[in-house]
Amino acid sequence: MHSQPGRSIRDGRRITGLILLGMLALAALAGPDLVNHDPARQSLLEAMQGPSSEHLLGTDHLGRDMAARLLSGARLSLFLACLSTITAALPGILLGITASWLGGWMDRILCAFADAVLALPGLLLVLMLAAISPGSWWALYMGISLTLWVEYFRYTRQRVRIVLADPAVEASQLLGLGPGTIVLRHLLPEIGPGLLTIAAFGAATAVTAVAALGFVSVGIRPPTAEWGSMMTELLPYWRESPFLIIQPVACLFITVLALHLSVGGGVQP
Amino acid sequence: MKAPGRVVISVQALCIHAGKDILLGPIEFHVREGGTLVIIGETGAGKSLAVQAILGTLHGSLLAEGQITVNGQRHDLLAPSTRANFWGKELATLPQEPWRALDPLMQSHRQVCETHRFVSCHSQHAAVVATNNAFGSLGLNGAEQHLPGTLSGGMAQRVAFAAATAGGAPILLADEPTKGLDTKRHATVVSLLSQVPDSGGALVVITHDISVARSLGGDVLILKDGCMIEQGPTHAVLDYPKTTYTKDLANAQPACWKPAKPCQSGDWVLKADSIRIKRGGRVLVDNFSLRLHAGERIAISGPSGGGKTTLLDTLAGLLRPANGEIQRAEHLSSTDIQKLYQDPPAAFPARVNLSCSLRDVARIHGVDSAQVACLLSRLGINSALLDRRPDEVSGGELQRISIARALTVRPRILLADEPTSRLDPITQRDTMKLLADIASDENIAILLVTHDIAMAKAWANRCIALSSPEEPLPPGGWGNRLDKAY
Amino acid sequence: MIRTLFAVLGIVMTLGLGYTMAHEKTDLTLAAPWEVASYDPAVSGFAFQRLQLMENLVDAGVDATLRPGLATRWSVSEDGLTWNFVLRSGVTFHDGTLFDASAAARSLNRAWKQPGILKKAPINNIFERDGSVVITLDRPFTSLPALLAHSTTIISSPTAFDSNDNPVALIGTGPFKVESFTPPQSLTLVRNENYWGVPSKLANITYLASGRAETRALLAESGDADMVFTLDPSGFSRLQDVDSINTVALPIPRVVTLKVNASHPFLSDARARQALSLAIDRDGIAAAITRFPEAASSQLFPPALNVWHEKNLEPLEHDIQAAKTLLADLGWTVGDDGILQKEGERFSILLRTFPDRPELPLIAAALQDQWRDIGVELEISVANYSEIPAGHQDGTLHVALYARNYGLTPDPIGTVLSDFGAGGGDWGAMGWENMAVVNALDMIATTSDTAVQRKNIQKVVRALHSELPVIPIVWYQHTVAVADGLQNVVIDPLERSYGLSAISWDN
Amino acid sequence: MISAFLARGLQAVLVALIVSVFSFIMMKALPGDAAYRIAAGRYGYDMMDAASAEVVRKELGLDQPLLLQLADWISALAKFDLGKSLVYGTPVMDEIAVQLGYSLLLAAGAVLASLLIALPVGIAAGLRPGGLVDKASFSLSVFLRAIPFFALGILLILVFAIQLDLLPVAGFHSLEHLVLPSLTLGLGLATVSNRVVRDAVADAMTAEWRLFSRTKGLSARLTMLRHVLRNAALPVVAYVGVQLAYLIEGVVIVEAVFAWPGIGHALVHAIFSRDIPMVQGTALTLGLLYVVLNLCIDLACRGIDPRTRLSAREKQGT
Repeated sequence: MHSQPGRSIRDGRRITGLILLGMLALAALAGPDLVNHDPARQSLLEAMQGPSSEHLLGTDHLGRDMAARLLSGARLSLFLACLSTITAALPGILLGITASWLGGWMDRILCAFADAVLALPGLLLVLMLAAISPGSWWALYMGISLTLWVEYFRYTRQRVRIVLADPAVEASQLLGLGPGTIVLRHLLPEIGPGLLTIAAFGAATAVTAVAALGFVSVGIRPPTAEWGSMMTELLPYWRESPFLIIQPVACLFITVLALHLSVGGGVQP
Repeated sequence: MKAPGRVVISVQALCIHAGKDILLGPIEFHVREGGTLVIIGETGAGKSLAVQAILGTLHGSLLAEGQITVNGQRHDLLAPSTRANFWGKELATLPQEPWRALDPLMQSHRQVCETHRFVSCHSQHAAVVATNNAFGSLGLNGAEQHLPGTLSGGMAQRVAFAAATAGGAPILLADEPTKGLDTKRHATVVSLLSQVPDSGGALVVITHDISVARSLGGDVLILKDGCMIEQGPTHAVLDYPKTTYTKDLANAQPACWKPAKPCQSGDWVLKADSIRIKRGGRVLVDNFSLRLHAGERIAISGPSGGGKTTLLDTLAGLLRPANGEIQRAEHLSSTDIQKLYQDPPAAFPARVNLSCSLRDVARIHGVDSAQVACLLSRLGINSALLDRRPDEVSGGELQRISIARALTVRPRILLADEPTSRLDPITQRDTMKLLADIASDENIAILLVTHDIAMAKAWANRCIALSSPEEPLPPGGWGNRLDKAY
Repeated sequence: MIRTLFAVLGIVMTLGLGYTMAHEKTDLTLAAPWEVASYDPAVSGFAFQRLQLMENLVDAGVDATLRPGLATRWSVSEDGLTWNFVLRSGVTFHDGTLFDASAAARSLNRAWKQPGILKKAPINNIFERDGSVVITLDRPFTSLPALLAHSTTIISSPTAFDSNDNPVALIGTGPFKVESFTPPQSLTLVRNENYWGVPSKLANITYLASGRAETRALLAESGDADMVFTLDPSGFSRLQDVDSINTVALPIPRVVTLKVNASHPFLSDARARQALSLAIDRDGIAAAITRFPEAASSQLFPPALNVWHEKNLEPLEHDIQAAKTLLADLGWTVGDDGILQKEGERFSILLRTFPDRPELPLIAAALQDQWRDIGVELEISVANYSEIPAGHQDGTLHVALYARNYGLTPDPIGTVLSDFGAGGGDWGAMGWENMAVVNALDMIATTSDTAVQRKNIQKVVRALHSELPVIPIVWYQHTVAVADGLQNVVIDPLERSYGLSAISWDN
Repeated sequence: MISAFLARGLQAVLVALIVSVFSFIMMKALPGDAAYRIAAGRYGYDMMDAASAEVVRKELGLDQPLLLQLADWISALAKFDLGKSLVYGTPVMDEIAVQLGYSLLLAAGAVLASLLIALPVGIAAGLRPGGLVDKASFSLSVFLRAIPFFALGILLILVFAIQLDLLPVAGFHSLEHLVLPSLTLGLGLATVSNRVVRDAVADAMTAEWRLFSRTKGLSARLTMLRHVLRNAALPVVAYVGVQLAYLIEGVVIVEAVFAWPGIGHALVHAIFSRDIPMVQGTALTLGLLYVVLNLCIDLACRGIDPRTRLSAREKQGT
């Protein structure tokens, strides 16, 4: 009740974040049409040019328009970041709630399972999925979300245990409210902000993971533009044209920042 | 001002602002060596703000004005930072809930010892000796290596007292020192606190408990809505109140309530036959029997930590008794037993507004909103309050809303776990009266758990006293679960 | 806070400072992308050979002429079936074991049983006789000595193997011996004081395998490595501007080629392959991707393979219009999506390549873009390189992009024979067989008459040039960064040796 | 104490089983011919062809039934024999013995670096939530999080090895070489852990016991040292456990950039060349390493938090 100024600052940040996210979504939807260039069209003799009126953000190492590639990458990266976040978060949250709600053996089994998954090098999983279907993006993201769900599980389980021990939940149960209502009114509002923060970081992790996989030569098929794979692709030219590799990094930075701002700033997973 | 001597702490024109609103003040008081001042007020009257202003620990968004003089040193309240220097050495504080004020990871002995060591600047050896003495004189022997989490409320209170006073400060500020303690412990705390004026220090106590004020004596200051409405020697003010509020306050004590009439026995709704309750391998309640009748009000009283809450949960069907049997009347459905909680904010989903919580319950039980509104107005709740979240309404209001929520279900039995222990006397009286009225109007049986024997006697048709687990074990185990009717 | 951080870092660093600067510099660090993971010469022999840890019976100069190595001379019987290698005497292995014919025969026999270069020769037996190594053949094979210069035929001491013939140590005869070996990243060598030839001037060599081209360029720039092999185009152009470093780019007999499945219905006609070749902008690729404009390949064999490179051959052109016409002649019409169609089938093919050589995926992407102009849709699969021989064997391959080394041995005939001989080869022709070429190659391999060889080579080169069973794209450049102050650095285009024993610091 | 060992021991067995069976099945499920992959890994692409693949197939008995191969491996595992690398022919145990040491060194360096960065930054930010340090460290964390490890590594090389000439670029022959890779990984880890520290400290700073410690007379510094740090350390140490899993991912990239001979590198190579014993061995080692490190963290938590040691009593309600 004493934090009026603090709250308005927080609201301001949230609005900034939402506006940024909206702009990113718009850019992703409109895609390369915005700049009227084909993201795959090469012009080998015009490689690595600086920004010009023709190429707003310059051209990459194969003479492709950077702006067009970034926009086309935004579509894929954002979509897939969302997808992997959702596919990681849903099972993570559901299992987390299940484990803490049922407790006992169920809890122990799920925890042991989560621990075993964490102990299993996630890279193994991702690389193998990628190897099963070489060059396809869905296998990469499946693999990534398979390794990310544990984080949601651990957080949800830990928090939900605390919330469930609350007299408030007991009261609701006594009042005859069903599990659905309890999840909706007690659990989700409590764990929501934390989960959103994890998700914001998770989205960044998904994109940089694609970059990292590209680095060990497991990646998306050319000429697909994706921020992560663009980072890998442009790395060899970092010394000659540093502004090239900075662009996808900056895009990702803005996205993550926007996510954090719109989620409300907390960072603690 | 019965105690002569110089003024050690004096507060002048203390005002606390939040933006343009005045939350507290102006108030003014002086305490001399050997003097005691008790500040009494309803919850939310800004009593704790006064302590924080004096200490200089107010939240950054609040602004304090006025002057405070400690031991002749004058401080402008606008500049709180300098006051850290007299913490511990000039001015000690006893916190509201000592088990939260102690470092959960450090043994109690070390927490006291470090004050001796670093604040009084004793050598390590001297500090240990001083701590041992303090533990001895406070009856804390054996608790030296305990962590705060394993201390009982009373022990934690004494450890915190030892830690707070080890710096040798002549002034002690105590904020709600009896909150959550049973009647028996009140006496212990009062005697602990009165050591301060007896040894020539000055004591400032903030409480809503009139009995504490009466036992401490000294002066009293009455706050209402942040304003000082009366001040003077305790007995004079409380025995001959000048304002209606003070009069109300003095009369709100359970001892002054109209005793309840015994209830005509109807059909029983809940029956317990010689049940035994264990928790963590320890027998908390043994051989307990009870028959609760429709419309009856029964109070179970006993010291804190005696298994009262566990008993209530067992009766509510949330826990299973180790032995014995609990029966509900056959016509009772699963939601016919409802519970009221000690800490009302903890009984509501914290991040959802109140109207939403109420709507959920009404929807499940097919109660239309008009009935709920009717119920709320009967309980005297402004419907505008419902747009707020649980932590944004006062404890008394929230407890009434929780009663309304429970009544929406049309229960036959209401189990109330210390529902008023965090409320000030007037609110407590009003709430308890409301409960009593509802019980008779709706023919609901109410089982009240309380540590306040006076209230139990005054309010209930029947009282059951549980004995203290700290008392030596009688040969037959915890046998004296008397089902004693008054 | 930052200061504390640096203080702590400082402490960590001083702990690690174990260096004492020698008065005269005799140590050298070199960085290359190739990891050395095994003690087995069949697997890691290339590194042991380049680092002059182990030697061959036959050595080769930078101009690919054969010269005596551990064998002082060799001769072949009249019928061309029995080769006799006379060994150098007085040579000992690093551990003091005497080098003799039985040791050499043991090494060669092991190399022969393993997959390796000796499998390309029709060998019947390898044995020791009168202090010489004798190799008998089923058919004449004139370039056998060239195979004995290959890295898989290096000689290591019999004491380097356990009783099951598993290699357990690195013991050779070269001017350097192993001090420590941390597979797969590093080898440190010291001078072999008992070397039979001219001892090395350098006393200590550190070989660091660093898979990332960016790291290697930085190693060169910082001076942490004195010689850095195989730079990426961007790093190479950057290092050209660094004063303390000399950069060398040398054409080597490695060619980036496109393997085409000539039994694929779209690609079986030579005109289709010519059209694909015509659509490739080799100059663009050479200028923008590999950054050596002169490396655009006008024919399959690069100038470094002097006999096999034919100067007056008409260079491969870049002509989109001609390509379109050729394809139109074959009955392809442009569909609605801009992709060629014939009888309801789209001209869509899959290219397999691999990322181990970073320019390959880039060239693949360029091909994808360039072929789109003539209406050919190219999917790219960047995976393990074993997919290419596997795809060759099971017939699923369409086209594959890789860099083929025709200089594995000083004489490329072995490689050419296995690539374009009867039935084609895993890394050569697929579904393409030209009996004239097969016969010519057989001739080249068996005759010792150089005029006959030359005539047949010309025949082969022209056939490959017009029928394009593989489409050459760019010739490889071997890039090296050498620290200023190193003397007598010789870069071997055959990548057989780093020439370390001749190098010294100018003090 | 014993129960902690027991629980982790059980986890270790579970992990060992899951990892070995899982990696075996996955490797077998991969498309493509293993003999080709192994031959490729062994002989390099200049020497690798269908003939060498056939040699490999015969030599390694890849035609054996799957279950037999798996049973062989598990029975060998029970005898602590990890088998031989299909590619290099050396015992997997030997390969891992060399690489594990380097990986552990790198991991330890990374954790140390991350603590050296995250602790001061996180504490400074946590002392004044919403202050300048807090905001700056937040933005920097988000930024670093958006940079892939390899780009970060190269950036650090540029600054510390090329511009300042303080440290070597790559290699592993001296402790100096450890600094940059550790710093790269450590920075990556610190992006999140500094926020965890910050939140833990901010929580501790608003706790009632912290205020009481101050009002009973202890100075801000003493309160920090004696109470705040210890309480704030709990969530931080617990978080390090979660982080270790990410560390293993980062190690692979950093090892490649800095030419560091580690186990992550070995794992990637083994996967690419279908070296099943090597994959099983390295994955097993990484899994067990994770379990062991978590055991250490359990013990550290016990050391910090006497509550878990002293009482079997139920958690006290708030």
